Amino acid sequence: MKPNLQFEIGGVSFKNPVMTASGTFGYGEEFEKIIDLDTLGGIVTKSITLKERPGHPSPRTYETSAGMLNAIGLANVGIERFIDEKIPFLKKLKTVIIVNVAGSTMAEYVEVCRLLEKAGGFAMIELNVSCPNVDKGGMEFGTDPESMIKLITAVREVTTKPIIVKLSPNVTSIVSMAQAAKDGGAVAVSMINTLVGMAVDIETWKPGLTNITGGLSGPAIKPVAIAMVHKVFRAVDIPIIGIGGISNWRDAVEYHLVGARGLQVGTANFIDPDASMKIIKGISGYMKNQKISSLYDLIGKVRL
Amino acid sequence: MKPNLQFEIGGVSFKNPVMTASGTFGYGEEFEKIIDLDTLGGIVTKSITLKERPGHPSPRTYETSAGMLNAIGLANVGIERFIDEKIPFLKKLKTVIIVNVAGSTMAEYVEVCRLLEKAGGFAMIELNVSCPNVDKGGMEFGTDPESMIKLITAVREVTTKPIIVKLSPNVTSIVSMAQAAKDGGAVAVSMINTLVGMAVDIETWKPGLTNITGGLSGPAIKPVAIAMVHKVFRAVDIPIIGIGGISNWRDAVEYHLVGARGLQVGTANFIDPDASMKIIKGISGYMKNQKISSLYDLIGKVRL
Amino acid sequence: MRKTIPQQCEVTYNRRLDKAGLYYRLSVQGFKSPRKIYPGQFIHVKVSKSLDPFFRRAFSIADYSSDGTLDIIYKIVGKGTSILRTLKKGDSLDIIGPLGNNFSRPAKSKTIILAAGGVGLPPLLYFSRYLIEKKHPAEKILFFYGGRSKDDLIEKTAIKKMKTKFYPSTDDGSFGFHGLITAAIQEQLANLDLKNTIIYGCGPEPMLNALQNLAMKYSINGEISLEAPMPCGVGVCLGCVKPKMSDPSKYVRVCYDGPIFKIGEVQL
Amino acid sequence: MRKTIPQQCEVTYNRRLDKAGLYYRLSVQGFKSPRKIYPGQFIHVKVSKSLDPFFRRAFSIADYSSDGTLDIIYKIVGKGTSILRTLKKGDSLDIIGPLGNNFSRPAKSKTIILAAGGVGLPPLLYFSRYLIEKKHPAEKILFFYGGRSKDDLIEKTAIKKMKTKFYPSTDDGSFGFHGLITAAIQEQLANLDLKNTIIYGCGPEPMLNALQNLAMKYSINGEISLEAPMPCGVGVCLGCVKPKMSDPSKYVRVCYDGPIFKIGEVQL
Ligand SMILES: Cc1cc2nc3c(=O)[nH]c(=O)nc-3n(C[C@H](O)[C@H](O)[C@H](O)COP(=O)(O)OP(=O)(O)OC[C@H]3O[C@@H](n4cnc5c(N)ncnc54)[C@H](O)[C@@H]3O)c2cc1C
Ligand SMILES: Cc1cc2nc3c(=O)[nH]c(=O)nc-3n(C[C@H](O)[C@H](O)[C@H](O)COP(=O)(O)OP(=O)(O)OC[C@H]3O[C@@H](n4cnc5c(N)ncnc54)[C@H](O)[C@@H]3O)c2cc1C
Ligand SMILES: Cc1cc2nc3c(=O)[nH]c(=O)nc-3n(C[C@H](O)[C@H](O)[C@H](O)COP(=O)(O)O)c2cc1C
Ligand SMILES: Cc1cc2nc3c(=O)[nH]c(=O)nc-3n(C[C@H](O)[C@H](O)[C@H](O)COP(=O)(O)O)c2cc1C
Ligand code: FES
Ligand code: FES
Repeated sequence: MKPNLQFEIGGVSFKNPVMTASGTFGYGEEFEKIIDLDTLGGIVTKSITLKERPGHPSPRTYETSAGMLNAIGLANVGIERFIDEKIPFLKKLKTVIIVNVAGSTMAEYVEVCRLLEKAGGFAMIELNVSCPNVDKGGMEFGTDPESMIKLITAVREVTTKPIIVKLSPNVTSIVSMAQAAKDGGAVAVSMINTLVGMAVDIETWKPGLTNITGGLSGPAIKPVAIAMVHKVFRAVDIPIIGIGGISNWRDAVEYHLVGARGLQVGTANFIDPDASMKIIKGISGYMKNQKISSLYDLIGKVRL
Repeated sequence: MKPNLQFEIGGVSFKNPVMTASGTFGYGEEFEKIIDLDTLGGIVTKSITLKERPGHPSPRTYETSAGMLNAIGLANVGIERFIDEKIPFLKKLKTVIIVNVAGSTMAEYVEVCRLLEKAGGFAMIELNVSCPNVDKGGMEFGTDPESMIKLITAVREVTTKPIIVKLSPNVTSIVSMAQAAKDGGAVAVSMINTLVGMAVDIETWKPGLTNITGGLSGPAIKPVAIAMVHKVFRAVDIPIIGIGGISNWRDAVEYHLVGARGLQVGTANFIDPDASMKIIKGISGYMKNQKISSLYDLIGKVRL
Repeated sequence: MRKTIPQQCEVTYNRRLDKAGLYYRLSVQGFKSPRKIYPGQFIHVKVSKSLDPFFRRAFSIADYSSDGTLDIIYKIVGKGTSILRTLKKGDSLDIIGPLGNNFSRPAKSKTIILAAGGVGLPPLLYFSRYLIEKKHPAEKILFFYGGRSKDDLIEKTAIKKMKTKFYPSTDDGSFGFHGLITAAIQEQLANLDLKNTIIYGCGPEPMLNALQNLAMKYSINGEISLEAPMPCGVGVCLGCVKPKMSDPSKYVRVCYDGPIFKIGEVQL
Repeated sequence: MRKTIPQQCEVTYNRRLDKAGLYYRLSVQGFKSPRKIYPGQFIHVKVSKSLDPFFRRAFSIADYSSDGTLDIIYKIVGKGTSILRTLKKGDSLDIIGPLGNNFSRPAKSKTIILAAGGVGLPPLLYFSRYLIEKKHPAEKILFFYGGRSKDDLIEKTAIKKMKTKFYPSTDDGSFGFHGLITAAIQEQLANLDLKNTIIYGCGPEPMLNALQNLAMKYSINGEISLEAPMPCGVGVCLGCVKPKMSDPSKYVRVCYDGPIFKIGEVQL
């Protein structure tokens, strides 16, 4: 019997748990030349803001031990071009399209989501709450539970789509942020976004990134993400999409065992464009070997 | 001319910046058979608690990508045996001895430091504030600025030794914790302790550590530590001892450039027992090449 | 339809090119490409199965033949190339490619200036061979090749064999023209019909910057091949960007919009 | 004074030991030790200069001679050993050692039971050779060696050459005694003066547990060599601990207090 990799979040049904993470897969077009996009469980698009943004000056990536730093700076085409140029391509795909939305003010998030609602052609919204909140003096929506609840509430008023909140790991208590996401009305949390990191080039004495600090991703951060997913799964009753260093099916199984329902593959796409495909096959093969018929029989089943 | 690697923290003078980190060097004795301890800038001993502690059951370490998890559980000989059996050995060494102190209540820290004060034979105290604070329902001294200030204040009453506070990275604002350390009267902060992490064995479905979660260390966490040292150096006027993934002299220089005055080498001791020696030589060689005569001409000199 | 296939190819040789052992030429066989390959394109290579080094490394295609033979030429610089050097005949190499765009093919009537600086040689070596194969008159190809010193100029025999006009230069004067490659080029410009001349350049960024300035000054058309740190190589991470000359607040992706850009297109 | 030197040694061979290619014997030369080396000690090896895999791997010394030749025998299990297998003659291997304690040398009058389970063979192979070199009567050494199947029993010729009594066993009966090694041992106990017998064991933990129980039941003295994940190998990380039998709330460090422990000392 073929194992069943299907699952559901917020009324949306996924054929398998492997999605590609925001910012690591563009808007899908480039990867169309390399892999079969329709086999993916879902695609999360690069964060979209109200206006087109060029992002930070180069260098904006830096290689680290088993990982990388990035300070792309939310470079994106802006919501208008996204709707005109990217949605028509995306909506033809046979996979769940999740649009990742970012902003520096609550009004920006709301306006982007309002325009998305009008345009349609996607299944879910993922809120990137790791950007500095200029309304609140740079404090991130992702680090203050109250701001987060207000943000989700405001967005819910302009959209009918289920909302996923993408949690920042740079907090003392990830559980209270997940609880805030639930309280605000999110259907799921995706976690984790990147850890704040930095590197210095000892030849030039300059930071490895023009933006000075950036986000750390890749296998290096997997243990941190696993611990956070585990804690949230035990403490808050909300579906979790696991993110952070997932590079092969073993990583995927580990995430499921601590409670992740869905998964997002990020940096691994850069190292191996086939990573997502291989992970889907690998989970399926593992379940067959272990005689597990449904993904739900893995989720959160770590033996404590 | 030979570069000058000397520096000072809290009135204590170090011959070079390379110390060994708590928990990665025992009490010095084992390494005596492998390296010349007197060449080190300093030795930080394994965290000492009031009573002897066996620590958590095995497995209590786990290999990760470019790093490791540990949940040793503060295994240590207890303050009595430490004073009787370890200090006599340590005080003969020609290097700065820093005793790392841990506890679950404020009273425990105070009592350990009081007994240390009576015994003498060391130069400084480093407070490990990453342990769960049973007085405050498991909240760590390292995550709540007020608790930290109270703790340092209490310890200062029983000791004449300069106090270093070792910061936990698992907080939303490392800067406010460093500020609390300063406000409490610490002469320096050492940073960072391990990041909370976890792993699951997908064969057994059991956590890689019996304690479930543990601390992530090694090269994987270096970018996180560099970012935190950088932020604290720019925001708080307190000497910093940099810790986290330092494995070679390049890492060491990177830490100095973002503001670390001293350094602690942890996990790298396991991979290469000669790491500290090589780092000392490497920093010196780098300074010679770059015609830098004093360590102070490197510290915090990153070009922003 | 797949245009690029991640694949494992068998190394047929990995040969030192200079006395000091700084430059190597590595050849694989069995390279499969669903689309035609042209000079200027590159491949993205995982030098080790391990996580260290973490990123792939990009290498220009130094030669390719439709039987699946593909060559790269590399200089030992750091971690990636030090590992690459250890590969032997029979080992397998993890490659994504072909990636990126290519040099445009000029009309046969044009005079071609090829400007290779240091390890920027490989794509121009391939381009030059390709042009000659496509019957571009060899005497209309001026092959400038600059390096620090004589020992930095590799594959000189291969270049000479193509019978193009060869203008080597070295910063220290130990071989060919004494001075920068752009000075060597400038010296020849007087003899050329600049309207009918096209420059193709590849090399370190300061050299390309000087070359671009020179070309713009004399209104010579042309193309340059750029480098940038490339986490993905396939256009999705936005890590390899450079500002546009026309509007420096807009960026191009070196890996996907390039690596070949028109002279004057990108701010260096 | 240094007792252990981190050092680079030259590989002289790295030889497959079985048909399936699961077991290898690797030999280095030029191993320097400031103290004498005894059977039971181990070395800690960095299989790759890269950060992946991150930890060193521990291997029992399978043979050593004072000219600096040191051998290990390993089974391909995971990342570390898969990389180790790729080493060739002339490559260098990063070693820390000798580490740990050693088997105690028994009086010549004693009957010795060596109990090697699977890849627990190497230290007992060395110990057996050592005992015979020290003139322990070969007929007083009973060499039990158990594996899953015939193909898991390696170095049989080397064992036989030592002229000890050889008792191979396999779980599937394909070679020697059919059953567990402890059953094979138990069968022979009737013929022995147990007060005058010492057991030395090395193998997977379930086997050592059974062996320890057997020895305690029959009040036979002896020693076992334990394994544990070893981040440091030198006694400082406290990662490799096992609970004491006498007080399970107290721990021993396998790397520093062991790897050799008296039967009944450690809770398995
Ligand atoms: C399109 C393209 C074509 C290239 N063609 C060749 C070629 O034909 N021959 C050749 O020898 N080299 C070529 N390079 C450079 C090559 O990709 C490596 O950067 C270079 O070989 C150094 O790698 P390393 O691992 O040895 O050095 P390291 O010092 O280990 O590299 C460290 C890091 O710096 C980054 N980096 C450093 N320099 C560069 C650079 N110039 N470009 C991109 N990333 C860099 C890498 O991403 C890496 O993360 C090309 C680069 C690009 C982008
Ligand atoms: C004192 C001692 C002596 C040893 N002697 C030998 C020997 O002579 N021959 C031999 O083949 N193997 C021996 N081992 C086991 C060896 O150290 C490796 O664990 C084993 O070869 C698997 O390594 P790997 O990298 O291929 O597997 P991996 O699966 O990559 O290892 C993964 C991780 O698990 C840990 N690990 C897994 N199994 C063990 C184990 N049994 N002991 C310690 N850590 C483990 C390792 O630390 C590593 O971090 C010995 C271990 C110890 C502690
Ligand atoms: C180059 C790069 C760009 C990213 N851009 C975004 C983004 O625009 N929005 C977002 O929510 N996350 C972004 N991320 C974070 C990833 O989606 C993901 O959360 C993170 O990288 C951890 O997963 P990984 O370790 O699998 O990469 C980006 C990550 C990288 C590496
Ligand atoms: C096995 C192990 C045990 C540790 N024990 C302690 C300890 O007892 N007290 C403490 O303050 N830090 C302890 N640490 C943390 C280290 O001192 C250091 O802060 C951390 O490992 C980061 O540095 P590194 O990446 O160089 O290892 C321990 C770390 C490891 C790996
Ligand atoms: S390298 Fe990723 S977009 Fe160019
Ligand atoms: S492996 Fe570190 S104490 Fe034994």
